[in-house]
Amino acid sequence: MAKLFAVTVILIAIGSAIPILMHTFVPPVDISTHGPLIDEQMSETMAEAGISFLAAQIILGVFVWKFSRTQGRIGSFPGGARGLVAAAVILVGVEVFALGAFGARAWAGIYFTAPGPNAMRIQAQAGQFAFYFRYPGPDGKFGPLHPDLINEGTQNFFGLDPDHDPEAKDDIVTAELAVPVNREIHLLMHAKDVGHSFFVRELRIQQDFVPGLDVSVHFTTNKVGRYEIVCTQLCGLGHYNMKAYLNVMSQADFDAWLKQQASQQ
Amino acid sequence: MATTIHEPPAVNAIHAPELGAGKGAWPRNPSEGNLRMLADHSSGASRTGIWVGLAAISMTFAAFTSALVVRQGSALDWRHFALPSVLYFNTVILLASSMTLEVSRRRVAAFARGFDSRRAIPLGWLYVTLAMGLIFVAGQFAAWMQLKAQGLYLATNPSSSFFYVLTAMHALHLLGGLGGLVLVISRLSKQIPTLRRSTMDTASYYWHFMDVLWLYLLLLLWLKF
Amino acid sequence: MTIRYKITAAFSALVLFALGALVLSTNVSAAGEGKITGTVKFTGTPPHERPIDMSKEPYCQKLHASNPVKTENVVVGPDGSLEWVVLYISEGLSGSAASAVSSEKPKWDQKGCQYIPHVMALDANQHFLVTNSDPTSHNIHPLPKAGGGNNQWNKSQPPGAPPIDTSWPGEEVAIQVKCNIHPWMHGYMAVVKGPNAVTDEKGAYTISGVPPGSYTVTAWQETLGTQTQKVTVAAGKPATADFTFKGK
Amino acid sequence: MHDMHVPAVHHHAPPQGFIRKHVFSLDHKVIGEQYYGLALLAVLIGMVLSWIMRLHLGWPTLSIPGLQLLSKNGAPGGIPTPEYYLQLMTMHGTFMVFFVLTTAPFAGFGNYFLPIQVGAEDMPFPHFNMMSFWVTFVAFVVALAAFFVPDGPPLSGWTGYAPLSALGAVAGPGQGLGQVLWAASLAIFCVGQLLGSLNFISTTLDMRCKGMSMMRLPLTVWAWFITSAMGLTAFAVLMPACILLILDHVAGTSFFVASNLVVNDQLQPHSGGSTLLWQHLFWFFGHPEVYVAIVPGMGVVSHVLITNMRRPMLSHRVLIYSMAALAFLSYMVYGHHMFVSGMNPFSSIVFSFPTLAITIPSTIIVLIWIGSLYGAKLRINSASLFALGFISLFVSGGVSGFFLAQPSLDILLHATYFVVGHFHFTMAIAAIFGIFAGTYFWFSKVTGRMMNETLGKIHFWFTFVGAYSIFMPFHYLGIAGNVRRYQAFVDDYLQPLLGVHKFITVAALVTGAAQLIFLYNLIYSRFRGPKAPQNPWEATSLEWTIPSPPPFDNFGGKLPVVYHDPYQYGIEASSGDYVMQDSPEQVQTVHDEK
Repeated sequence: MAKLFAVTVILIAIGSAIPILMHTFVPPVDISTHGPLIDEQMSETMAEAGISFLAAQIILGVFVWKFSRTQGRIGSFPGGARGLVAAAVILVGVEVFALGAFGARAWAGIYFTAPGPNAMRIQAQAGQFAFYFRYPGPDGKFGPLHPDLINEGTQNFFGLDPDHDPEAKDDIVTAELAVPVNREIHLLMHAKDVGHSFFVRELRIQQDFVPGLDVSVHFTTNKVGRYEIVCTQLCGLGHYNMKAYLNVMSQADFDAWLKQQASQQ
Repeated sequence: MATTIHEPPAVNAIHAPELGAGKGAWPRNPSEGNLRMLADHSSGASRTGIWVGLAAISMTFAAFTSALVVRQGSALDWRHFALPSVLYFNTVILLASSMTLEVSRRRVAAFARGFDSRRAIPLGWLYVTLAMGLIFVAGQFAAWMQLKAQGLYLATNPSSSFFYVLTAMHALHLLGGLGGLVLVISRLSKQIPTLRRSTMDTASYYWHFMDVLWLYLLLLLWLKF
Repeated sequence: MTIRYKITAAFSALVLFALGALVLSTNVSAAGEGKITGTVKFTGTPPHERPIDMSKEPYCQKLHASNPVKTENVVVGPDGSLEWVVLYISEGLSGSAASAVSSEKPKWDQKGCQYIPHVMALDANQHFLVTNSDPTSHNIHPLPKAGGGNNQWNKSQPPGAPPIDTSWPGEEVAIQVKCNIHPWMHGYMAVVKGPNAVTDEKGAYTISGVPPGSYTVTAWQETLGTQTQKVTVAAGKPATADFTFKGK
Repeated sequence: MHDMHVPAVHHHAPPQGFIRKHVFSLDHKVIGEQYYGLALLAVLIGMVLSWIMRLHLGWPTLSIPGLQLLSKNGAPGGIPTPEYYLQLMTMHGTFMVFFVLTTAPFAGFGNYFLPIQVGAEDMPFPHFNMMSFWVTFVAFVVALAAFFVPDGPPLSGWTGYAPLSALGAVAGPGQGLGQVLWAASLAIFCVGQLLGSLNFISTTLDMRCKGMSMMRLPLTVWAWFITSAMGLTAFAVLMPACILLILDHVAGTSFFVASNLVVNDQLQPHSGGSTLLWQHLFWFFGHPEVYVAIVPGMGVVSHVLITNMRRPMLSHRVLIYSMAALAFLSYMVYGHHMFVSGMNPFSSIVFSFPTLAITIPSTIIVLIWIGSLYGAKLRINSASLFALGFISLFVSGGVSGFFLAQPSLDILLHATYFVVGHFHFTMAIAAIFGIFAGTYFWFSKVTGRMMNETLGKIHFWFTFVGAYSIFMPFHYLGIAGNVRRYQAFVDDYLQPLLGVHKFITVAALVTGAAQLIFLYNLIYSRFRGPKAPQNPWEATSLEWTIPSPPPFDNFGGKLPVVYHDPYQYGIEASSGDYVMQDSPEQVQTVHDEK
């Protein structure tokens, strides 16, 4: 039975590693300028975690195979507890802190930098159970929000009052997030009701919408295409179907799109 | 050796403290119920227990405090209001009750050691303590009435919400202390008193702690309101 | 034996006859001669109806790809006719005409991420069926006002689920119905007492089953509010009441 | 041999009558069994809920036979609605975390064996102990009641994030009364666990028998002791959080609900509350709670392994210190649940390092376990197989922690199935393996009968392979970007992953069904199993010095005296290769390796 256990553990360990080594399951291709650091961090962590995982499982299996016996004297691991503790502290300590430090660098690259002065500002609003986006229009200013005016039946998702607020007049509200490629976007995130999250796998961005607290992210895309925006913070019964699309376009396409959207307001 | 789960244990009536194996001792109540037999071996377990319990209560109020601090900082809607003046009267009463309880505890100890044979004195002080505890709770209730009269309800403002929550939680814990006092009184006033020293001590630690906790809360309220 | 049999038979016949008479009489008075008809018009500039972007639900988006759905707050025909106006008798009804509950079970369908119909008029306690014709889940979330006798509810209907059969106990004009999964979906259920109607795409309506008498007819439109008119229904002669809502 | 025992006087009389013996019992052993029974009931409910969820995920349009009878609204025609799925998910998490993973390994085994292993007749506060169970039971009933209120249980997940959980019925089905019941249940549960922890700590510190120094305590006692210290602090924080949440619901306060929130086009009457406050309070409890679930399992596994390896761990002390370090660090890492929550990004880095650092004590524990196998004389039985399985699963769950500890990778993996796989491996399945190991090990002590070893081993193989088949693919799904808490995968991106979900569902059904073997073994052996000897595993700790089942006052009116460290195996003594803790026999003892 001990041998069966050993073989099973080792087979499970190797079997578990195969889909990873074969790249059967991988995140979709990155379209952001900050993503490569994350991807690199991911593969380094995968390597270290994978080696630790395989080593631990295989050694466990081998020891169980070898020491499930009734004869012989009780022996002790060479190096003893002290050696193991030293190994854990030094090897694992160094490993994880190195990961932590490099990871912190990748994190800092996204979160500790301010958006550039030319970043295009777009507001994203999350509500049960859809995202809506707002472009400031030609005046470059967002009209103020009046939560009491929100009426989804009349498509006033943000609670704008264009009759009284001149800045709101040219605001363009859309259901998809179109952005020009290679342009820095400063996304202002506003939650309408409960907590939501903005996750675009290809963009390597995941950020919660916090009710009562407006947060923002900034990013630059580098590939034209249409990508899914999904909600990753449980927000209610329609959570599974809360999504929108990120449409990365060439500047010309974007301009045309924006013009068309403006005509429909 | 016993073999079934429900066989009564072999009760050995000897309970000399030195057999209690140091820390593992259980306070044995003398079967004849003579309080003087209790002498001075209060239980380690109940002492540990009360400290652990107080640590948990402290943690709960620490959580309330941090909630208060975070909530006050999360929006600009914190309305400051003058604390109801009856609170200061309540504070004095509660502090005084701690003192009367301490007097009573010493008297119980003296009684237990045989220096004094009158049970009525510690009992009297205990009743005074109990009465003051009840006055405190009534006083807190009066404080709520005072706020209500000012139009400050539980949901009026975060400051009033926290006021009610903190005082109510404290009063609730204090009621537990009152229960402890009632237990002490009933055990002491039995024809053959069955009060254990550890029970007395535990009840008074708890009571003093309620006192300290109240002072802390008052300071917090005073600083934040 | 035979006598008892005959008595029983005679008694049964009597009971049946009485019952039949009762049923018929109420039918006669309710479904009777009287009718109120008319059309509802809109003058002025109709508000801009925005096209709805359904990209969140690809099925619905594809369905309406050639002809995007627009908001239905004020649906005005080319000749100024106003659709989706609820008409009901707000005053003057009495007796069985007021308390009669239509036995018809209207359908409130969710199709192509829209409510079909957009506005529905119902008697209090009249049963209706909520169905889902889409291959996606909708949640039906009517929002009656608190204290009006109706309770808010919120239920999802996955594709293939059986229809929801329910009714509203209290009168209310009108209960907004939402789908939170598709926030653009909204409609109204007007719960009234007695006969009622909703205008069609030509702005026309017919309230039938009105017993002769004098009444106040109320027209309700979701964004334009209400208007009333007094009408008199004579036996065998439909009364007419036309309404005109003014835009800004 | 036992002539040195100290006479003891039990502080509460032996119970009379069925109610006092089996229902409102003061006996720590009965209370332990009650906790175990409650956990068994809760785990069965939780498992059925997970089956429904899994079936729906694998076959979204499948009408599950009979489900419409369970909830007409939740599953019209047998197809779970989106809200019903989330409600089941919430209750699955709540039942499993609180009423299984906290009650069985900690309150269940701990109550039964902690007083015996320290050489005490009972806990010092038996009335508190009884209250602890019954309060927990009330909490369970209150949570269960949420199924029977009109809108059903809450759908906000076991984490109950505000403001979804604080807005009331407008926020969704179950968010009204159901959510209030949920919060009330948790608050009540906290009271029960605080009373229990109080007893555990006092017993360990003050009820040890003569000769039982702290370092002579078995690793199980240490694990329970450390756990109760954690539980005491953690539950003391969850309770206020739940009270504030209930007030937001019923009293209209705004602790967690921010201003200007609009639900269903209606402006909500709350203002100024802090969304993140709930998350901070919840995770300050929530992360230690993970260790409340797993540390008792570590204790049990160490205890079982040592007995079956016939040698002590390489270092007793290092294991204890490492478990204590885990407990300590667990308070400093909770922020890793909130990397993308909108918390200050600088805090994410601050929380990231202790989270990575927690790998070190975890690694030490695993290395000590594996290293101690070297040179052992391992006995394979159901208990030791589950203990070895625990190690394997804990390693698998642990390495995925490398990813989640890093905020930059959390961007990709947060709220995906990767997280679900991670915590199911560590706190759920590993902890449950600990429960199984403990059950197979101690069953004979509790009942006086042996469990069937063959059935036990069959149970192990199904469960071990099954656990990997279910939870390893979760990680792959997560890496591929499969978001969790979705009742159906409507987006095109996730469609190709449906096959994996089907595989997981089948694995979950088979593994779940295999638990019936365990249940049968448990019940059959309870009544028909062969009579057990007093010490079938040739173990050394005090529970094996007394009859099976133990008498009412544990040591038969006496208190033991302890002469040895807890795990004197691999030596030469008159009884064989081990010496009991209470044996006065002088032996060449095994010392901790320095």
